[in-house]
Amino acid sequence: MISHLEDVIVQTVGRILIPFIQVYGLYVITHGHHSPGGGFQGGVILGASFILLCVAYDINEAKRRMTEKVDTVFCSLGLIIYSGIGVICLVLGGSYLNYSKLYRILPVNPIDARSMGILGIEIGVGITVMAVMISIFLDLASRGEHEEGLE
Amino acid sequence: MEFILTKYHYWIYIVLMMIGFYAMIGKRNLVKKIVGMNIFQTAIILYFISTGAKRGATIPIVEHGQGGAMHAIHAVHYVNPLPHVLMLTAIVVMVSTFGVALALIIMLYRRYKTLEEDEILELRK
Amino acid sequence: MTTSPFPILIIVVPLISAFLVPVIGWWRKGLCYPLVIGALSLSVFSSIFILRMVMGQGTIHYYLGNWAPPWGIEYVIDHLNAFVAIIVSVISLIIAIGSKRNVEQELPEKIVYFYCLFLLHVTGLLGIVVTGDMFNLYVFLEIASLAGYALIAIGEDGAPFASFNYMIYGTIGACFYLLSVGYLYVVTGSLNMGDLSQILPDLYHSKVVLMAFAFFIVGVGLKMALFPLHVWLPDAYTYAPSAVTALVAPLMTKVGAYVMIRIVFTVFKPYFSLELIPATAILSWVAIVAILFGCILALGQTDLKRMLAYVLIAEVGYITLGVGLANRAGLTGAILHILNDALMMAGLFLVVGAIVYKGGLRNIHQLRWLHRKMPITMAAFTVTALSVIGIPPTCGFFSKWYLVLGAINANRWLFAAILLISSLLNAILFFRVIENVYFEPARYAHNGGIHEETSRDEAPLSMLIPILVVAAGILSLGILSGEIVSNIIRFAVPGDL
Amino acid sequence: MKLLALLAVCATGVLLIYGTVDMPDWGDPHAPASIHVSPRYIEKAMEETAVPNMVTSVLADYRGYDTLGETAVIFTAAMACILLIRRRRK
Amino acid sequence: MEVVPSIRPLLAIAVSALAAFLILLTGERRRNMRELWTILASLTKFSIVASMIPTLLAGKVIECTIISLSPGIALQFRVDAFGIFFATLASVLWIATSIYSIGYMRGLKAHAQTRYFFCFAFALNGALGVAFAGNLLTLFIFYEILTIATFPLVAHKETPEAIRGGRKYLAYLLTGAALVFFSMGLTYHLTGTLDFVGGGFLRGHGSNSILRLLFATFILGFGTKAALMPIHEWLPTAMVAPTPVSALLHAVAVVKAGVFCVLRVVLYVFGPQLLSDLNLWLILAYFAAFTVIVSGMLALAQDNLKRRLAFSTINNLAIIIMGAALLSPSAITGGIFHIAGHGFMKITLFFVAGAISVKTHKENVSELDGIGRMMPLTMGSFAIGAMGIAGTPPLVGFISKWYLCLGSLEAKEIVFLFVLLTSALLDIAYFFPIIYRSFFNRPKEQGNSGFNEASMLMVIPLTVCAIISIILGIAPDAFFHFFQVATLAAKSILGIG
Repeated sequence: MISHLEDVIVQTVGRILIPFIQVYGLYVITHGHHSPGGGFQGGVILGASFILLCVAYDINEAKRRMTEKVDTVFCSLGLIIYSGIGVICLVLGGSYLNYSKLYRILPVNPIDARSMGILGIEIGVGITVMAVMISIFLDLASRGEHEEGLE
Repeated sequence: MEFILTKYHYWIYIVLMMIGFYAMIGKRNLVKKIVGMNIFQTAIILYFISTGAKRGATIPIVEHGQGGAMHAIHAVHYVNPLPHVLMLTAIVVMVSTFGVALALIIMLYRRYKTLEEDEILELRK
Repeated sequence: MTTSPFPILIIVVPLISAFLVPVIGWWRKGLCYPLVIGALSLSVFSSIFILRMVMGQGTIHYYLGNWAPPWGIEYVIDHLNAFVAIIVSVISLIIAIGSKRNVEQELPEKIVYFYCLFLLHVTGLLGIVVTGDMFNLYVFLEIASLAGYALIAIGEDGAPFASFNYMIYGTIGACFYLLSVGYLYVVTGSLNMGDLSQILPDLYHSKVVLMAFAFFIVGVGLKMALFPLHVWLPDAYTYAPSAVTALVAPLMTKVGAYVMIRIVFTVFKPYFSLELIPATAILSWVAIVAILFGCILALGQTDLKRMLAYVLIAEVGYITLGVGLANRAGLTGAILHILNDALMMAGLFLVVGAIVYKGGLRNIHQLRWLHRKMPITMAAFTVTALSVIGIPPTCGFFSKWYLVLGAINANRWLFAAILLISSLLNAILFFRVIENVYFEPARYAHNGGIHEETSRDEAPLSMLIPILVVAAGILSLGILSGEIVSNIIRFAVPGDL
Repeated sequence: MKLLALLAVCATGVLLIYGTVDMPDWGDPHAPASIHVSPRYIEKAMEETAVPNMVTSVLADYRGYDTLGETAVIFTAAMACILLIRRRRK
Repeated sequence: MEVVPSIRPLLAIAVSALAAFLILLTGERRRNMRELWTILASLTKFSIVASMIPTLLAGKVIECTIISLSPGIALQFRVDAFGIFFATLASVLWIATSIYSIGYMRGLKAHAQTRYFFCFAFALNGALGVAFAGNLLTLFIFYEILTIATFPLVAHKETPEAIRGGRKYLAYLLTGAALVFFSMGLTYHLTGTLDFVGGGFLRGHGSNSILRLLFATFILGFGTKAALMPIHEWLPTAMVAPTPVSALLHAVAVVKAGVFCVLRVVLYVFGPQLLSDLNLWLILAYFAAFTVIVSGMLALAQDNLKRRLAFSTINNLAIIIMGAALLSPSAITGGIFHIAGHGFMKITLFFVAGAISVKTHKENVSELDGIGRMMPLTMGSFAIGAMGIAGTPPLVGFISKWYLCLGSLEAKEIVFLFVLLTSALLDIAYFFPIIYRSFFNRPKEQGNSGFNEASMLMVIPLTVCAIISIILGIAPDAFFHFFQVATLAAKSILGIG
């Protein structure tokens, strides 16, 4: 398959940019309460940082950072966080996804408990979206043959 | 005249939708079909967002954050957030469909080495 | 507003298990199957519990996130949902058990992701059934459809292309549905079914509502393969893996039919669908064409699976006809037929799966000796076939009985005639197969009934038991249909019919 | 074939445009969509969920279940891609 | 008329179903065991049925309601005089047939005997269900069971022509069933009930034209099974079946069930009053008379013995229907009694035909020269049966014909008197040559003359049947009180006494 191009500039810029992109992604996720943004947007940005990694270096480099197994686990993890919060609400005697019941385990009043719950699920969504974006990108970009790198 | 000025945006979306729709059922190239699919869905998204618009209203975020609860909030000052929410969902659905579609196309290309519907039908015989 | 968690458990248990499957799959492959079975049986249990609750205390409302509708999403479960939910969960459980060997044989190294998508598909269908919110329905529709596209695409040669077409048509259907939701939203500002049915009567003369209705029907028709919009179905169901066909064929179209009944009779009041516009009349004519078309094209097929696919189109026609007749008997027949047809299709495709698993060929002329090779399976097949034809006391007869009654009550004698003709066509269809299965060439006659040619090679128990369960269900539900109608369906039919 | 498609498309488009005749004007603050359900989101979101961004509060709380659904949708997409084209490692 | 709730009807029906499954489980390996089940079942069935006769004679009605099938319709068995009449006949003749068919099948070393006995038992199950059915839906269910269970028997030989015969049989009977289905739905639509009432329940519902249409569809539907003239075609073709099957088909189960259903409809659904209001009885009677004459003439032309018997069957069935159509007490009594009389005589004749073909492989009348010297017992009984059918005293045929003639006089329709006499002459005309050839002609090829009977398993049943038909001729009430029951039925229908 095509050998990844050893371009110093791209790699350096990538190496510098990726941390900022990821921090920004985290910011977008957590700051979804006060500004446009939230789990999806932030998750996509995080995913994009990995995709930049794949483009600048090559796919194996990216998979050294996050293997398929970890990636798949992250896919599920985010959703398990999300639906888990719902189940916790269920256990705490509310209806499903009724975050205000979380005040029983969090040191806040029911109103802020909702805000907390929202933050929790935004994080879950963020994780899943990031992992899914990476996974889909890898599969599509490498036609599923990961070993042979990008095209 | 008045009628046209207040309704024409709907027609733009519908024309867009129809372009996409035609690409989906009329074109013989699979990638074009998928592109048409995206145009269709995007047009629907535009339509939904437009239903939430209000003249002279701002984005649905309370100014100066937490303090916002202090003074009263009037519905007319903010655009309708519901369509935005729905469309966030719709966008994600669209992206997912797009991903699966591309995966299918890769499978088809692996198998038939072409993406023209007619040629594939030929090979299937 | 109920606080009992069962309405949500129906959905959440399979959903969370679907998320867990890939994780567990990385760790221990063998654990996936028990997890699937456990999840499905839990949701079977809770849906049965729900049905009993509904029969006890009437319609159940469940507010998700404790937000009262129309602001939040609510689950509304009346007799109709509960009934369909049980059908979906039970059938999917049966299929999951019955198709284990097929999965292991046909997709050995994809088991983990297969079961993940299997669960997601079932979850999507269940979500469609129990929700009371238009947009929520769309989301779950997409879950079910995406999973369906993927599951179908991993079949034999030609499956990816069939699945691609299915995806194009399915997406068009979903888009039309979403568009109609938007049309209703722009004039009502609400997404909740109950709320909509409150608001809409004032707007029945608005062109927007009319268009919304039209595109609902088209969209749902695409999803349930109603006659002119069925083009994607035969290929998709023929080339899909046997396990997938056995899952998708009985359920997807039935759930589509359920959505149609919901929209025509709950969201829009019968007054709109019957008096204001000739919707139901058009539907019934379309259904008649669908029935004839399906039966006649099925006659032309030699591939058993493809033949059944066309039969399925005809069966969808039956349900639509019941909806289109729009009187008590007709709709009763339609709802009863949702159950019967789900059972029959599950049975038939399970049998096909068993034949394929035993290396048998699907061409109906090569089924000879099969009654010696796998007698029990073939007996079950015969029972199911008789039910499709509509021979009493199998359950297929009783839904036809209500449909014919409905046609006569509506003074549409032609429809009754067509129904009977179609069951005769079905008879030709299936007795062709049964003859091939049971009767041997004449040269073997009169040799004392001893045949050395084929030794008995019955399908494994894990396939046999579900097949027998379905066959027994077909026989017993026929006799019990009176009870079902008088206890469940009578309340599921809207009162003002 | 193409002609048929074109006809179908034109018919659909005409019907859809016919439908828009009764729709409210653009940006009309008194359109049904703006007065029936949404005002509560705008006016109550802050004190009910303590989130100033109404979109977030509606997305994640009022209609949080939809969001779960849509996250499940992309999860489905990922699983589908893996199922369809990821090959076994030799 | 008081009603006795009892489970005996259900038992009587279930016995043979149970036996069928025991037969299936026993299988080809232990054939004696398997045949033992058949015999046991037939004896038990008969004893249960016989145990009900006294209750009936006391003027009571036995009823047994299982479960509600559909609003206002129950799966209900209601044993009245007419029903018990047919049931007794069927169960008695089943004993004879099963003993005979053991001999026959073993004599021919037939294949798939398990399937044969299974279907046989199941067909009896259907026949008794038809006899005891308390309403049209129950009747229809068992009618269809009977149809389906007989299909493998007709096609049993599995030669191409056998399969063709089976297909034709199915085509005719399923079409008929479809018509019945439609008429049933129409009846329910008109009256809201399907329970049989002596003297009919349709009166005063629906316009005359609709009732006429309904009558036509009913008669056409059940008439296919009763082989009325234009739609009799399947019956001679079904002659490819093994002889015991033809015996069962013609003497007892299938065609008699058809006649039974026609009578049920004519007398218990429409009722004499309504028929005479609509002048339908005369049409039906002429219809039947036409069949009587034409079939008699066609019988003359047949050379194949079984085909000739088939046409004579058509002839006699038409006589029965004609008797019922005349609506006069003696005619109805005679008609009903002829069901039994013809049953015994015709089964004798078929047994003889079977015995001959097993022994000498001769099927045609022209080959029968001197067969009487070879198998005197057999041909003797044949002579008795033939004479009986022709109506010569002191045989059972005479009694029924006598009452039919009386009936046609009561109804002041002399035409039918002549029809009856002509048919009697025709009977003699097509039976006498056979008797003559077999006894007085010298066999063409020498050698196998001299005493050489078929196996006792076959000879005993047929002689017994012949003897019974003599005894019934002398004492119509012997053993089974056939005559008394018939008069009872006639009275209950016409509401006399």
